[in-house]
Amino acid sequence: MKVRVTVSLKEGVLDPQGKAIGHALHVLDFPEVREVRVGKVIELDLDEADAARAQERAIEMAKGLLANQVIEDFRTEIVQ
Amino acid sequence: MKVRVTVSLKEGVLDPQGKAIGHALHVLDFPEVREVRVGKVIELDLDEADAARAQERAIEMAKGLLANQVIEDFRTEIVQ
Amino acid sequence: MKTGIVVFPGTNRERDMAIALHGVTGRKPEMLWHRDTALPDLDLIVLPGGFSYGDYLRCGAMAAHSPIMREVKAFAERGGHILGVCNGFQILTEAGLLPGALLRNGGMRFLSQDCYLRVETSETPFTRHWKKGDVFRAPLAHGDGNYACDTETLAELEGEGRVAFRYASAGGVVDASDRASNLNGSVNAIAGVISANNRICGMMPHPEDLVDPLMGGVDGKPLFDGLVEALVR
Amino acid sequence: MTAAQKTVDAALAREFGLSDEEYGRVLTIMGRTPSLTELGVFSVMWSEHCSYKSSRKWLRTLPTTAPWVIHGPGENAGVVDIGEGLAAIFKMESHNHPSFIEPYQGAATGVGGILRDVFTMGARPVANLNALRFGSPENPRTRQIVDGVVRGIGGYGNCVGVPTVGGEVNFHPAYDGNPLVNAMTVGVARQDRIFLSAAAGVGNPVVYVGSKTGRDGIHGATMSSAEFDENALAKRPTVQVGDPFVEKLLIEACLELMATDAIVAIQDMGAAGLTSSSVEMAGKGGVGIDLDLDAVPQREPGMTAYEMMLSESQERMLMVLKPERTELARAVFEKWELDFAIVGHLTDTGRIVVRHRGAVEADIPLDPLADQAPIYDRPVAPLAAPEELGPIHDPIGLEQSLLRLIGCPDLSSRAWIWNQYDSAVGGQTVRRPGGADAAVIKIEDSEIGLALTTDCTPRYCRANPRSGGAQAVAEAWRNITATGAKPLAVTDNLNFGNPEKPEIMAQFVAAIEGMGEACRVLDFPVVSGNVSLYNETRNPDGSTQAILPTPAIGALGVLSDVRKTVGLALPKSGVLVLVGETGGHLGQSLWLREVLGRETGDAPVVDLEREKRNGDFVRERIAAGEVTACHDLSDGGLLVAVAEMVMAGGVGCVLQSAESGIRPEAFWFGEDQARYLVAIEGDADALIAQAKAQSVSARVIATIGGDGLTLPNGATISIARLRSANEAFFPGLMEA
Ligand SMILES: Nc1ncnc2c1ncn2[C@@H]1O[C@H](COP(=O)(O)OP(=O)(O)O)[C@@H](O)[C@H]1O
Ligand SMILES: [Mg+2]
Repeated sequence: MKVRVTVSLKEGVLDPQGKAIGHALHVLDFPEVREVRVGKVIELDLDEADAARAQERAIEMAKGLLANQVIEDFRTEIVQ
Repeated sequence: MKVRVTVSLKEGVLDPQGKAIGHALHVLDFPEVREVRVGKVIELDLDEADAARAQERAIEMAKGLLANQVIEDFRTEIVQ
Repeated sequence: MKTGIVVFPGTNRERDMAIALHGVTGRKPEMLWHRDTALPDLDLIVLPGGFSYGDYLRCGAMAAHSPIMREVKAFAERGGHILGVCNGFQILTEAGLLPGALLRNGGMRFLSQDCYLRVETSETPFTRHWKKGDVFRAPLAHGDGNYACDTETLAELEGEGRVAFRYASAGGVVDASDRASNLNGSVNAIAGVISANNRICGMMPHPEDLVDPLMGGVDGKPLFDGLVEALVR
Repeated sequence: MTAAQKTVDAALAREFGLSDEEYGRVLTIMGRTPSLTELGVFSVMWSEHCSYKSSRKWLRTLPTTAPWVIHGPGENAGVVDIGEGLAAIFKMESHNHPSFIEPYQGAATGVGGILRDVFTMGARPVANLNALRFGSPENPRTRQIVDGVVRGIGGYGNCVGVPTVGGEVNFHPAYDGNPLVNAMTVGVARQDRIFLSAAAGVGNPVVYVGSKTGRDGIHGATMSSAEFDENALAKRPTVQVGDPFVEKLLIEACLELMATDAIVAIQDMGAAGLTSSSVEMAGKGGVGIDLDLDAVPQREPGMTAYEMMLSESQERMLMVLKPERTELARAVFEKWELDFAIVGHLTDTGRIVVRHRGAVEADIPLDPLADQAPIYDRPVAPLAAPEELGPIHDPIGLEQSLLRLIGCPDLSSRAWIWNQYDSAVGGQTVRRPGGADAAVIKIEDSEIGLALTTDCTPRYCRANPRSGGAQAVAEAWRNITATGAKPLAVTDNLNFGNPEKPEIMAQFVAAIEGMGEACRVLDFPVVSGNVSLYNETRNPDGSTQAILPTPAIGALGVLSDVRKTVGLALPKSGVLVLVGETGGHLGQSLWLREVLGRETGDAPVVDLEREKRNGDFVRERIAAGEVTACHDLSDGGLLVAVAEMVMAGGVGCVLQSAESGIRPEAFWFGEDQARYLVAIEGDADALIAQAKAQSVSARVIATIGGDGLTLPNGATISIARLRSANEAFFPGLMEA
């Protein structure tokens, strides 16, 4: 089973990377860019046939390691 | 319009991050993890009401800046 | 004073730290391996700088889950003294031993240069050899040193006098919005913080790299001298 | 059609970069049509990169010995005696083409590769340097390349924890399509614990350690154009991705194992990975080698023998172990969480035999593979004479000239670059970038210091390759001398265009002659190096643009007491003495280029006897403790050097008027060689008398003090103004 964990900075936490990209896009002539937020996607290939169980485990992994809940939120989804 | 650009390493390209994370998850007692690949999500808030046009612009941004096409693939999707 | 330095895969400033500690204590620090599950008798544990686990995922995240960190936490609970520098600071925050997090530098580049630090309190074993308001020079070398925390935590740190060091100009002026002194964009120009019990200190710059005139100065030495004075049994 | 299904014939050999004549030789050696894997092995071993077929003849003319040289060229890196039973091990290598394709990974893996060349010999890497040439700052691609290359070098070096302490940077339109990234690593080992690559001991296990093998860089080793089916190419880029974290573990694990007696021979897997490492180890040891590819740790499923033999996956090493120590070695690598696999053993057949999935995929006799490798004596055209200097006039005066020069791309502050490199990690950096003419590091637990530099002035090399080659060596020698260190040896990185063109060969040959002569006179042998040819781009109109000839020199010197070293920062008081003769040579000078917009004239003359005399004098005075600061004169000449010392020290000085009989701009900005500025706080008259006694010319040029640089006409430029002129270029180019 493949599970995708998307980790993004909590709202309210300043995103230096997003800010820098936003700036660069303006310079490159994309004036329509209002805001940019950057996150991570972690694709897990799990040896687990049961989707519910796979997602549960992915949530445990996210809480345990993949996301720093002081600054980050995450969501998980089954890809396949 | 919000567009999400997901950037991931091309197949076959070494993903040092994914490798290290996979290893750490094993140590943390997630033996079911077979492979981990890490990518980026870039959420763009665009001042553009037309979805098709927004996506088109996001693709231009991805090609121009967000993705390094020598080693990365990307996909875009309208979020809202 | 008996000291131990934790070595994780990817740690790379353990030798610098060992030289600094050896210099002030006269004895070689113990090198502690990330997989160790027991600690020798120690007065101070240091988490040095480097790129534990390549700094992949988040700096310090994977190291914070190493077996030895269970022992380090128990040591902290027993009231032990811990210093985390650079990656060591990041690990302490990831392990929950210090509040906050270190984000990507504001300018999005790795920074390696001297900075100036203003000492914000002399009431800790780490800062007792300075006076409040003293300014000293320290090399910094990091890509993710941009200190961040939520507003309550910030109020708590400031209210309890737990900011140990702030980035400042050479003349001692702190201005968080000034990128020339607050190089990485840290909130309130925070460069180092202290735990509530005053026994755990984390900081981004490297005092251990400035303890010998030959290497450009001894600005970092008071930190180690102070620790020796406070911790020698 | 996939590679495995291709028929091996002369056409395929041509795609693989082998000429028909070379392919004919392969057929003779094999006595049959080679398999695809065998053809791959021949093509990489006989590539320019691995065989040095165009350059070998000329490289042999370089001096390589001295009493302090322990290992010269031929090993993974050069080894010199630095005293106290210690050796410095160093080499420089290029990653030019990969850095153009993917600047970050190209530069990063360049650093990774040169680090492995050094720690494979048993040395702990203690310093990195990098010599960079970029295209015109006006070219939009330049900015991206600078950004990626600098991030890549920092990203790798910072993570492995080796301080990046120096280097050099030039900009010129000739590098628009061919940036140069030359990386140098210096390591230190005990002389009795140096590891070589010659395999020995029939039956001994051949062990693979480090990262797994993927399909990285397979095309990179064999050919420059796309050959395989298009889809596969799109999905499998040839770019190698570096993993500095694994490299750091590999350094620690190798050094840990090297403290035991387990290793018989060891070699990193560099270009052409498993092929070149196994062929070279067995070939040097005069033994055969059997490889079992099924045992090779693989990152991707379904890899063929061809792919595994040619993969350039990073962070891998090959070792021959004593059989009874295999398990000890395995334990060390498992402790560091690295792959460890026995992939073969040594034989007495004199052949390399490669097995995969039950079939013999390659079976090649090693001696002919090495002995019959092509070597070419390529035609050499007569050298073109340098362009006439042309008329000289000074339209803007000293002050404006100085400000323009110190702000120009080639002289502006490099702080933007080195501030992204960790130069202090290790706690032994005595002079960080910008602190002295050469970086100085201390050897841990000893008083010994090493002085390290890289140098080359490509515009001189274009005007006059012979003088330019000599000048690069002389400047490196001078930079080391200016710290007080004794220059010991050099490594080189010869970057040139297409050697099949006689005019490029002419540059190459003349530059080597110049280098060789300088190395001989200065007693400064070449102990390692690298050649990078074919640095040319095709213009849309079909013509080609070659880079400027760039024989980059990396050099190392030693200080027996590192505390005696001096930097370039002016002290608070004293006088500044100019050592060496000033003739006012403006040909190919930066003043000419930046003020008159011309790159004309001949390169400055390099008088090697004079270099030696003046340099030895300066070094003796530093050793005697008479000198507080020292700076050599190079790009930009005298006034630029004075300004650099002023900026470094934050202390001004008052220049005396120049009674020299030469035009002021030539006196102040001429680029005559063999010159130094020394700051003297004590008795300058005594020093000048001493100089005279040794036939060295020396004169007081300025009085130190104040907060500005006062020109002979009385005008003062404040230090702040100098600094802002000097510091603007990089942030302006990169952060706008
Ligand atoms: N790519 C680089 N990386 C690190 N340091 C560099 C780099 N390029 C230049 N430097 C440093 O900048 C300083 C000035 O360089 P350069 O003008 O080439 O010196 P010199 O003329 O004395 O050879 C030196 O300390 C050099 O090591
Ligand atoms: Mg120079």
